[in-house]
Amino acid sequence: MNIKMPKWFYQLASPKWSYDIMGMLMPWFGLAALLLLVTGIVWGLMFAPPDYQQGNSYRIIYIHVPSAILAQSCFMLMAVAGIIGMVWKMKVAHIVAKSAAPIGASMTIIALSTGAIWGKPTWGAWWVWDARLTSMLILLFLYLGIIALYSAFSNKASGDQAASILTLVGVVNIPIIKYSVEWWNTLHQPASFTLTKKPAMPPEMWVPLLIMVLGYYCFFAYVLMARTRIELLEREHKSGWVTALLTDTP
Amino acid sequence: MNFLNAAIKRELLLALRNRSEIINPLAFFLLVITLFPLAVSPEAKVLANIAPGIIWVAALLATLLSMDSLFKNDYDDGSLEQIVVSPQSLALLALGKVISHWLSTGFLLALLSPVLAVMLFLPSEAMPALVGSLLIGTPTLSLIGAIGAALTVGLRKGGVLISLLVLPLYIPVLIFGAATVQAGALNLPISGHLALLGAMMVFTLLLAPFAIAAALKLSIRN
Amino acid sequence: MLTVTNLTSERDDRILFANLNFSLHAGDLLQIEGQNGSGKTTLLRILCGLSSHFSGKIYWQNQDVSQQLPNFLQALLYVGHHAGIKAALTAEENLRWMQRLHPLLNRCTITEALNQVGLYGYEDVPCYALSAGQQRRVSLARLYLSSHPLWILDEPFTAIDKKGVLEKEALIVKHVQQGGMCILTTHHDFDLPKQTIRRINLDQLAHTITSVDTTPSYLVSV
Amino acid sequence: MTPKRKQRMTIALLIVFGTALIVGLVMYALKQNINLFYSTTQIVKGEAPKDARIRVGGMVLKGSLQRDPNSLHVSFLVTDTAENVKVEYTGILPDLFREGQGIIAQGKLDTQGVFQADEVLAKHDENYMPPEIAESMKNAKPTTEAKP
Repeated sequence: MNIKMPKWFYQLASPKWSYDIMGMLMPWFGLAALLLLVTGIVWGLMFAPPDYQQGNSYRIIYIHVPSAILAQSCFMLMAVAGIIGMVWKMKVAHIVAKSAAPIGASMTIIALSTGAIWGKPTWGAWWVWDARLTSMLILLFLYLGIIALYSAFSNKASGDQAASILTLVGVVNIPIIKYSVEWWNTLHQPASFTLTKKPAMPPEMWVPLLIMVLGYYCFFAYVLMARTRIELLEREHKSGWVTALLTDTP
Repeated sequence: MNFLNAAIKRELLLALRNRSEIINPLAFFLLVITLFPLAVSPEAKVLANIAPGIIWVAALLATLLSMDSLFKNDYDDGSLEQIVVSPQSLALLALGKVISHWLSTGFLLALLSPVLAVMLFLPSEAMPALVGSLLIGTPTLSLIGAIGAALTVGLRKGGVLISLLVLPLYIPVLIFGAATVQAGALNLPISGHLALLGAMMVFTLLLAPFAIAAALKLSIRN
Repeated sequence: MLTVTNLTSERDDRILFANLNFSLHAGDLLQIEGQNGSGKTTLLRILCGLSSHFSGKIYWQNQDVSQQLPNFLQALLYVGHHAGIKAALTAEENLRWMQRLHPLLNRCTITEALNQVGLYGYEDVPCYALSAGQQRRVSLARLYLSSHPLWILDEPFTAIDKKGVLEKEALIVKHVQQGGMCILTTHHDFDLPKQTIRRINLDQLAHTITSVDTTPSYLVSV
Repeated sequence: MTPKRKQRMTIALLIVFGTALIVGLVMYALKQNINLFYSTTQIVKGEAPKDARIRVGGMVLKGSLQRDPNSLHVSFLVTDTAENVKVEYTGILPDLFREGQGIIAQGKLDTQGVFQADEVLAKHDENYMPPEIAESMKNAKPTTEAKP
């Protein structure tokens, strides 16, 4: 497959270039994440009004929903990175996918545990075998499988490819998993945010939520870039630019 | 297609020469089912209730158990290398291997399942659903399992890893497979369930051979 | 016909060989020499497309191999360490499968080939009942069957008695004289005109190379 | 390169045919009610199987909740605004359970057409609002529906 891509795309393939670009972007994302997360959490936990039914317990939404969104976005990102890595033989894409996996797994764990804490007062159970919960649990298993596969290969390039294949298979399966468990049992409420519909909450509730989601994305980007840069250094430790980098900085 | 045919024949011949590969999953299936009346309760009502789930879980585990060796021997003795350096399609060969694997595990499990259903007091109305769901569902299990087996064939400790990679992907098949049997036991129509299992089978049949071939190439070139 | 440029292989942070250049024409024999672990097998596997641990280009008939893999594989016969012989199958069944994989294994019948390697009367014996040397002969019977232009043989003479070695050497010489190409790892001297034999010593290569960037491309002398 | 093109054609045809088959099978399956979820109207009409563990969903009818003072036994009516079904349950109800709230009950229909639930789950929707607004909305629209 040979599809012509714009120039920046090929520059991304160069480890040094992407290392530098990420180094430039990282502080901005870190700052944005800090501002957004602090604003969102203070607003959401202290100033947003309580819910008419759930009272204050609904406030866990400000942690729960963004991490659930991130958990899924992260998997999509890994699948896209996997395709790019396989089709254009781009090492950096594989490294991004590998660095993203543990972050996605952590987000899934956060979503599951905050969901359990939220579920107890509202549904009356820590855990129910409901569609959303079950498919998130399966997502966690997929993440764990991918991470295990990365570490099972002593040769990193092979591990990258193997994990990409598994990610792609997993991404094909996610709609099926969702569909199957949805037909099987349903309790969880529908999505709070959709692109097409107006949010079913007043602004003083959803604006902090939106801020939190954006903050999570910035935080995710920040951590992802940090992890990617470390992995880049590790894999390229013999190449000229890393040596130069290490000798230049005292 | 000729090549596919030849590949299936060769694998079946190999399985016949090495019968433990056929017998082990069946014996495992039988043994696991036997454990439940002993551990849960020998009461007919209780067993009939959980029978669809147990039989399906046992069939799934028996398939998974046999997955580890699917490509291992070929990898170790150089047969896989010979296929990769031949002009024949690796995807087609992988498909042939999976089909013969299914014939020697899933297919036989489905044939054996009525006996186990009787042991677990599953109502006789559920028999067609049980056999039908296993016949349509287990090929999907073999296909997905083969992806995991191909990814881990070159690794020293691949066996445990396969379960971790493959089990999450097995869940939809398990849900619909067991639901088919439950519906059958309640005398409800099962055609909808079987259609879904069929859709999943066709879907994996279309995609899995390519994933298996890519994974095998990767494992060999590692 | 077969041209290799700037071939570099690195395994576990160790450079096996770097900037290897050679080309092989019809009627050429290439001997790869070196100590254990010097990368002989890796080099052969790279040439066959069985390893991805390399950089550089391989051309077959002036075209990049990766662009026309089926064409290249059509012309290639590879006999590796692991013979790809199934112990549960007989010599004849094994060779029949090889013929399925490689359409160019058509020079003579399987019976003739087995006669040539001295396995007359062993056609129907399962390979696990044969000795290591006999199993190796089954695998080398392919050389008699083959009309592939390019042979790549990894230590073809291990576990074979003196008489067998002489016969195989004669066979390789005949193959090369008839315009075939052969790449193999062995120290044997072949009865061929000097200009058609090329040697690559990977030990010498490894000693002359200190770093990938500074070494000029190493050209193998005739 | 005819054999190669032929092979590609076969693969393409197989994919098209397979996709059509998948779509057909899924469409067929969707027409069947396979998740055993029934609305109260369907239950009243007798479409739900007896003796099977099914699920019923709907709103708890206002003023229909009866608690047994000596046990955890409760009974209430579930409605989809057209038909009502009586549900009986013994156990602790979730906090969100209240009249006018959407619930899902799992259990079996008995011979009198009463739903014997072994599990009652409060389904809370994606709507969140401050109590004042909920109050004002309730005053404005006195229905069984708590959903705005």
